[in-house]
Amino acid sequence: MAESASPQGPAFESPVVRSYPASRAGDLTLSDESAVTKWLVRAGAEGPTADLLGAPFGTSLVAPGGALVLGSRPGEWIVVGTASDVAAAVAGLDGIEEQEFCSALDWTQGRALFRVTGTSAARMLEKVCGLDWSDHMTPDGAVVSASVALVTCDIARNDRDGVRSYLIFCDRSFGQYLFDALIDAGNEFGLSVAAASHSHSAA
Amino acid sequence: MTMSRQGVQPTEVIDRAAKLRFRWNGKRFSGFEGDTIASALAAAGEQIFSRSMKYHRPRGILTADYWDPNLMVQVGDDPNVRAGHRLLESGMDVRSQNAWPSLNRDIKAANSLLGRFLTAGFYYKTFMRPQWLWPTYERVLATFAPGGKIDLDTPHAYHDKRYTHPDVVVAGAGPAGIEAALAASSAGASVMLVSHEHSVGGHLRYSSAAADQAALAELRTALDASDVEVLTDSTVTGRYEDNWLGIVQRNHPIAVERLIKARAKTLVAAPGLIERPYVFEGNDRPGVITSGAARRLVNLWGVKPGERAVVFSANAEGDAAVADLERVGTEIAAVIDGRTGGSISSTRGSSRAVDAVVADGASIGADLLVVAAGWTAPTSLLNMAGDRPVYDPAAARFFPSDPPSNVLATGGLAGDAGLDGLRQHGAATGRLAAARAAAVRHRLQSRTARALPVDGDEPAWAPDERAPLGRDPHPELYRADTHGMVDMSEDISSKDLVAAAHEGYDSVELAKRYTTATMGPSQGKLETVNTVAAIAEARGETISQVGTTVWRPPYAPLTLGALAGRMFEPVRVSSIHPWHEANNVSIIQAGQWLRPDHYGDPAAEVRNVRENVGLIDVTPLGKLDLRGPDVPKLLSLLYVNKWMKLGVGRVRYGMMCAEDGVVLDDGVTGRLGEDHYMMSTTSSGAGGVWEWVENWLQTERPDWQVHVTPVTTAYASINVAGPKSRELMSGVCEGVDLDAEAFPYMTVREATVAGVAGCFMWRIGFTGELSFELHVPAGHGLHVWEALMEAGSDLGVGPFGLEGQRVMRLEKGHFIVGQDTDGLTLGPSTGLGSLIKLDKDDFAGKPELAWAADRSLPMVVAIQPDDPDVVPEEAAQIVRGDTNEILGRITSSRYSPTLNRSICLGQVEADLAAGGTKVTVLLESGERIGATVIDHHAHFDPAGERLRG
Amino acid sequence: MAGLAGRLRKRPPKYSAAALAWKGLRGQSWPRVWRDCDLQRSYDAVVIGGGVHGLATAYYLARNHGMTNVAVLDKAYLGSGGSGRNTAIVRSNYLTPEGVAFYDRSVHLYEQMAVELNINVMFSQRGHLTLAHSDASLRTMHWRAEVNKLGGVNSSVIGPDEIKKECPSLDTSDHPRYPIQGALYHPPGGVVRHDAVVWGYARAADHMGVEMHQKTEVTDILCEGGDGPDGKGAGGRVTGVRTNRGDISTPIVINCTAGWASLISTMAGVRLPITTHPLQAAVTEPVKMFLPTVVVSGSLHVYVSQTDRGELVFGASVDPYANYSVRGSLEFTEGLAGHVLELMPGVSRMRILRQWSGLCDMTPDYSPVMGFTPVDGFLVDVGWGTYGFKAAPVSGEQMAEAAATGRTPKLIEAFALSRFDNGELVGEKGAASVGH
Amino acid sequence: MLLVPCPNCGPRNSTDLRYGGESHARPDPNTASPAEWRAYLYLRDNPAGWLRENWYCASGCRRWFSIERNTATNEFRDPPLPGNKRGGAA
Repeated sequence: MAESASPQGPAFESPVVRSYPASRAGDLTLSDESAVTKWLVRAGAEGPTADLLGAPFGTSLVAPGGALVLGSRPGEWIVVGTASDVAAAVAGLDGIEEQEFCSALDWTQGRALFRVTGTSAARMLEKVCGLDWSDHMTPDGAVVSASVALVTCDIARNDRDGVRSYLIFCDRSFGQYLFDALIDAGNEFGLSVAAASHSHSAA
Repeated sequence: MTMSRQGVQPTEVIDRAAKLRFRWNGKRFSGFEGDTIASALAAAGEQIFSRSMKYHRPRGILTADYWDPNLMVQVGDDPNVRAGHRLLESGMDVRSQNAWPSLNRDIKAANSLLGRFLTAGFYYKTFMRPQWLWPTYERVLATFAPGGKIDLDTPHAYHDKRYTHPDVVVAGAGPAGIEAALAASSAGASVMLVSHEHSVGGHLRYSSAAADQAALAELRTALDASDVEVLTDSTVTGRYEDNWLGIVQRNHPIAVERLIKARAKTLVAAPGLIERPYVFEGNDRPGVITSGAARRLVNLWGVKPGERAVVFSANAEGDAAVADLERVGTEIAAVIDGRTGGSISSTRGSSRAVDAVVADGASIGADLLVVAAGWTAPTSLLNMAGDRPVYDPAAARFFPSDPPSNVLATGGLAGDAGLDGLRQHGAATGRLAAARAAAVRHRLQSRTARALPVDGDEPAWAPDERAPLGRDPHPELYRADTHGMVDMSEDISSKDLVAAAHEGYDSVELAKRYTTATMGPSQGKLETVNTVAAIAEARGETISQVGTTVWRPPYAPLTLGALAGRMFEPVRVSSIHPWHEANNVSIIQAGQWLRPDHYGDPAAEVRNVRENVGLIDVTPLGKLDLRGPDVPKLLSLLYVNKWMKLGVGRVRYGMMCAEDGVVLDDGVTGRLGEDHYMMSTTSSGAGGVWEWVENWLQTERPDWQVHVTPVTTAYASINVAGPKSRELMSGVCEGVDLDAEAFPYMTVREATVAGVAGCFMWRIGFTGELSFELHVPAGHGLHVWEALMEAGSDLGVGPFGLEGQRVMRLEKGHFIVGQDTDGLTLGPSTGLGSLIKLDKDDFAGKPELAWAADRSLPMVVAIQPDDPDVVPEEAAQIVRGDTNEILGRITSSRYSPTLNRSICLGQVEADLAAGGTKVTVLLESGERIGATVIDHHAHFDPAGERLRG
Repeated sequence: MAGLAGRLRKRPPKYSAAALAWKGLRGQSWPRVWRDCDLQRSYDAVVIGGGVHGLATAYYLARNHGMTNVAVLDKAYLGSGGSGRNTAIVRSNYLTPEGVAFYDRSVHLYEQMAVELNINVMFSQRGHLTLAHSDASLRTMHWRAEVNKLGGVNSSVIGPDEIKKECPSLDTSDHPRYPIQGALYHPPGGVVRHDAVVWGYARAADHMGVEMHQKTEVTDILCEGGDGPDGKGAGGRVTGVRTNRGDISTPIVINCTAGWASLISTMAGVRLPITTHPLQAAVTEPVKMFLPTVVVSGSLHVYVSQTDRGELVFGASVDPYANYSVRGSLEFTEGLAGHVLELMPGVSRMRILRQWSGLCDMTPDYSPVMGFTPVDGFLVDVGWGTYGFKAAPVSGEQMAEAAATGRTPKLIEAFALSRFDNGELVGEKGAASVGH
Repeated sequence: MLLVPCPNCGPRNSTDLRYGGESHARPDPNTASPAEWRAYLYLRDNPAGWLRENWYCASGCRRWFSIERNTATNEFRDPPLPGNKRGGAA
C-alpha cells in the first residue's frame, strides 16, 4: 500500500527559512537535510517486514540501493535517502501485505531533518538532550528517540568518515526553532552551518 | 585585631605581581590575583565585614571560606556574595549588606541593648493588637530583613546546562577524593572530580608541612596526567533519585553559572569536614576566628590574622595554627588546651582588643582568639541518598550509617587517619566505585536496545572490603559555661534555644522553626550540631537521643539563572508563516503555535468571507493518519457516534468523550481510501487525542489492525471560505470536479492544487460558508497559499485570522471544546446528545453517557442580549433576577458584523435551555441585562444553506 | 466528659508586649506552650493528624461544642506534615460558589486568629495576583472574578499597567514567551506564618483541656459491624484506634491527615478517590523587600511571595507521579527557576537556599473530601490537594460541628465523599490552574 | 530524576514518560453498576508500597506499559509488562 513518492511540481520549501552566514566549515557543522525523502514503515516487530528491512529497534543499516533504514521503534522503521533509493528499499513491501498487516507512508513533508557532524557533536548534544552519547551507549548506527531542546526527535548516529555525526528528525513545524537551538548549543564549539550534504546513507 | 599582609609564603595562592584595584563601600582598595574579596580586605586591615541580622552586631572573619556567615557582601548587582570564597576581580564594586547608615556606625545596633526582650520568637507574642496596626508593625519588621539588594533591571545573563553520564563522580577534591578519582580512572572508569574550592587539594592547600605540600604536588601531577575531568569552583549541590546529581560550575568561560546534570553510576562523597565554632559569651566578636581561618589567612594569602593571639585548641589543626601564627610573627599569648579541660568563658575588650577570659576568670590580653573546637561532618549528600548518619560521642561528630551501595563515603566524612591512611582509603574507595560502576554499565547496556552489545553475565556487585578508617577521640566541645551565638547569620544564641526547648519547642525541628536557627545562608553547615547540642542540654539528653536535622538540597546555594539555564520554549509555525509575517499579521500564541489572529481588521475579514472569499491558515488543526482494516471499529470506540458505514470519500463529524462522559475533543474524520482515514482534532487536543488513541489500541484492543501516524505538520492546512470559494478553487485545482453534486458538502477528494499533487480537499468549514479545506503537502504550503492569493485577486480574496474565524463560528453556533465546555461538561450538555448512540456495543464513556440521559444537566445554548449593542463579557454570569444565585454563564460572545448585533454561547441550567427563555446576564460593570435563549445554536443561517451551496 | 475537670488547667499567662517586657526584665521564662500528657484509655473523640486541620478541629470541638475530652495524635511532632511545608498562602478567590463561600469563611477566621488565639500569626493581607498569559486563562480569571463578586469576595481582573503598579518586579512587556495579559487581583489574599497557626491552635486547645500526643502513630482503626474483614467497612461503626502507645476506645475518629489519608482510611475499610503526590517548594537567600504581593501563574505552574525575612518562597504544581517520598527533585527547581525568570528576569542572581516537599492528596475534582463515611463514627477531612493550609480554620470549625452534631453543615455539603458515587463532582475542576 | 525501566528503550528519565496512574481492569460498560464504574473512574488504592501502574514512553518508543513500583522507595520491579490495563478516565 505504498503511496506515490513525494509530489512532483514546485520546489520543496524547507522549514528552515532564515538564512545563515556561509562561514568557513569549522570542526562542527550543522546542515538542513529536510528535503530528503523519508518514509515511515509499520508492521510487526518480528515478521516478514522486519526480515525484509532488517534494522531491529535501536539500530540502523544501509539497504541495498543505498537508503538508510532506521529501526526507530518496535515494529516501526524510518527509511531515508533519495526518492529512488527509498522506493527501492520499500518496493518489497507490496508482496508482504498478504502475509502481515503493514503500512508505509511518505513522511518527507512531515519531518524536518538535520545533520550535525564533528568530533564535539556529542558534547554539543549533551547541552540539549539528556541521553548518554558515549560510544558504549550510543555507538555508530544507534537509533533513539528523545527530547532535544524540549522537542521530541528521532536521532540516528551515522558517522561520516569516522567522524561523529548525528541525524536529527523532528516535526516540521518545530524545524526553525530546533535548528536555532542547535546553533546556540554549538556556538561554544565553533559550529558553522553547512550546505545540505545530500548524502544520507552510511559512508 | 589587626590583620596585615606578610612576606611571601611558600603555599600562597596569590600573584603579588598582579595587583587588582576594587572598591569597598565606595573606598578604593587593592589586592592581588588569587585573593578572595575577604583576604584582600583583611590584608588591608579591615575587621568589620557585616552587621548581624537582629542585633546588628559588628561581625568579622570567622572561617574565611565559603561558609563564613559574616562575609556576605554585595558585588555590583550580585547580592549575598560569599566574600570568603569569591575571587577578587579588578574593578569590583563591593559593598557591605545589612548596615545602616554605615558599617561602623549602625543605628539599629541599639537593638543589642534590647536583646533580653527580643528573645527568639518574640514576634509571635506581640503586635496582636490593635489588629489594624499589624501592617505597620510588619513593614517595620521587614526592614530587618537581612541580605543584599537585587537590581530589577539585571538582565538574564547567558546560562546553559549540560547532561553527563560519568561512571564515577567524586564530590570533594581533598587527598582522599583525588585518590578515589585517580584509582577509579585507572580502573577504566570515566570520572568527574568536583572541587568546591578554586583548586584541588582540600586541607593540604593551607598546610605548611613539607610532607603535605609534597603530597599535594604529587597528587596534582597525577591528576594532570590522568583522564579525570576536573571541575574547580564547582559543587555537587544535590543527589537525587538513581544518583542523578546537580553540579553547579561557577567558573565556566561562557556561562555565568553552568548547571551540570550528571547521572553517576556511583557517587563518592568526599567533602571533608567543616570546622565548628565554639559557643561562649562574645564568640561572635570580630577577632574570634576558627583555626582553619587562621591557617588559610596565613598560608593561602600571606595575611597575619593578629598581633597577639590566644589559641583554644582541642585538636591537631589547632596546634598547627599555633605554628602558622608564630611563623608570621603573631605573638602567642596563651594556648588553652581543650583536650585537658581548658576552656574559654568569654571575651572582653573594645574595638580591636579581644581579651580571652578563661574558666578560672583570668583575662588574657590579646587581639585575636583562635578556636579549634572540633568538626561538623557535612553529610548532606548522604542524607539526600536516604542515609541517617549516627553520632559518635567519642569522636564528637556524626558518621555515615548505611548509605545506598552506589554512594560511597571517604575522607574525613568516613573517619580519621594520617595523610597516607586517608589516601589509601580514598584509592580503595575509587576502585570499589569503579567496580560497581562497571556492573551498572553492564546492566544499562544489556537493557538498552541501541547500546553496544555486552557479552557475559552482569559482573557481581563488588563487596565493600575497604579497611575502615579509624576515629580519633575528640572532646565534645559545644558550649562553654556561658551562653553565646549558635547561629551567627540568624543571631540565635544558645540561651534562645534553651528557652525555646523549655517552652515546649523541644524537638530539633520545632526549635528550628521557632527560633529559625540553621535557617540562614550557611544552612546549618556551622550551626546544626551546636543547635542539637543546646537542645540536648536543655532536655538533659545526649546528642544521639535528640538526633539531628535533615540536610536538604542544595548543598551550596545556586542561582536561579543557573537552574533556569537556556530557557527552551519550543514554538511551532506553519510553512505559510513567512507570508503572514510579511503581511501585517497580528500573532496570537496558541499553546506552542504562533498563529495569525488577524491582519488589521477582523470585522472586515469576516465581511469579506461572507461576501467574497477568504483564506485562513489552519495548519495547527490536529491530523492523524489512520490505516488498517479495523479503523472503523476504532472510530466507533472513541467517538460517541457511529462509523461502521462511512463510505470512501465521505467525511463525518464526531465527538469524543472521556470515560467519565466529559467532552474530550471533536472534529471531522474522512475516509480517503479503502483502509485509509484521516482524523482531524482540535489544535490544542492534537497531542492528547493521539495518546488517547494509542492508549486504547495498545492496552484495550491490541489485536486490532490500525496504524496511527500524526501528520499534523505534514500538511499545510488552508480553509478557503466564502461564496466565491468554488470559483477560486476552480482556477487552481486539477483532477477533481468541484461541482456541488460531484463534490458535495461533507466529502473529501484528492487533488492537484497549483501544480502540487497529493493535496486533500474537504468540503467542510467552521465559518458556515461554502468552503474547501485544503491539506497541502507542507513543503509546498507557501506556494499554494500564494497561488490562491494570486488566483483570487480579482475575486477579492483576502486572508482571515483566528479572530475572524471565532466570530463566524459563533455566528454559526459551533461550540469550542474547553471554552464553551469545561472539565465537567458531559456529552449531552453540548446540545449534540442525538449524536450519542447508546445502542453501540461499547465506546469510551458509554455508561456515564447512558446515565446522563436521566440527569438534569446544564446545557450549551445560543443567547442574544435584548440590547443588540451590548456584548456581555465572556464569563459574565447568568443569574436569577435580582438575586446572586448563579444559573449559568456566557462562554463566548462577540459583536457580529454579519448580523449587526451581539451574539453569545453560554451554559445554563436545564430548565432555561428552551428557545425563547428569558435570562438575566450580570455584566462585569454590575449592570443586569435581559437576554434570550434562541432555539438553535446558529445565530446565522440555521438551515445551513450557504455551506452546502 | 470523663475526667475533664481533673485535666483542665489554670489559664497560663497571655502573650503581650507588656508580658514580654516584664519577663525580659525579670529574666523569667515562659511556661510550656502545650502539656505533655499520658495517653488515656478512652476519649470522646480522637483526631488523627496534629497539623493545622487536626488541631483546628480539636480546638473548635472544645470551643464551640464543649467537647474537651479529645486527643490529637501525630506520629511525629505537631505541624510536621503539610502544615509546616506549605507556602502559607491564604485566599478565597475560587471558581465555584461553594468554594468561594467556604474559603471566604476561612479568610474571615484567619483575620481574627491573632486576637482569638492570642498569638501573632502574622497574617499579611498583601494582595494576591493570579497572572493570565493567554485568552483562555484570562477568560477563567474573569469567570472567577464574577463568581467571587457574587459571593461577596473582593476580586477583579486587572490589566498589565495596574499589575505593574502592584508589583513592579513583574515583566509586563509583551516580549516574554508568556506575556502577562492580565491578572485576577484579590486584595484580601496574603500569607500567614504557618507554624504560628499550628502552635496557636495547639496552645489554645491545650488551655481547654484537649491533649496533644506527639510521636503517637495510629496503626489500626478498630471497628465492628462492617461488611469488611474485622468489622471494618460500610455499615460498621468505629470503636477505637490502636497506636504504638496502646489502644484507645472512642466513638469518633476524625482523619485529618494529608499524605497518609488513604492509608488511615483503609484502616477503617474506606476507599478514597485520592492519589498522593509530593508538592515541592523552595526558598532563596534573603534580599531586601521588593515583592509586595503574592504572585501566581497558573500556566507557568509557579507561585511566589517574599517573606518578612526577605526570602522568596516558591511553589509549583505537584510531582507528575504518585509518590510517598519527600526528597525533592532537581527538575522541580529547574522548571521553577525558568518560570520565575519568565515573570521576573531581575531575580536571576538570587540563589536557591533550600528545597523541600510535602505530600498532597489529589482528588479528581480539585476539591476536598469532608464529613461522614459509610463507617459510623469515622469522619474524614482529607483530599486537600495543594490548598489545605488556607482552609484549616473553616475545616476545623465545620468538621467539629459535623462530629459534635452528627449532621453535615451546609458549608461542606458539596464536599461529601458520596459525590463520587453519584458522579456529581465539584466544579473547581473547571479552573485549569494550580490551586494556589 | 527517577529512572523508569521502559521494556523497549531501557532505563529512561521519568520526564521522558507520561504517568498513567494505577493499573486496573475496565469494567464491562454494558453490565457495570454505577458504583463499579465510578470506583473504576475515581477510587484508588494509593498504597505506600508496591503498586502496579501504567507509563507511556512519550519521548521514546511511544508504548504504554505496566510495571510495579514501590511508591515509598521508588524502586521498580523488573521486568515491566508491555500493554496491560489502562488507568481510568483521561
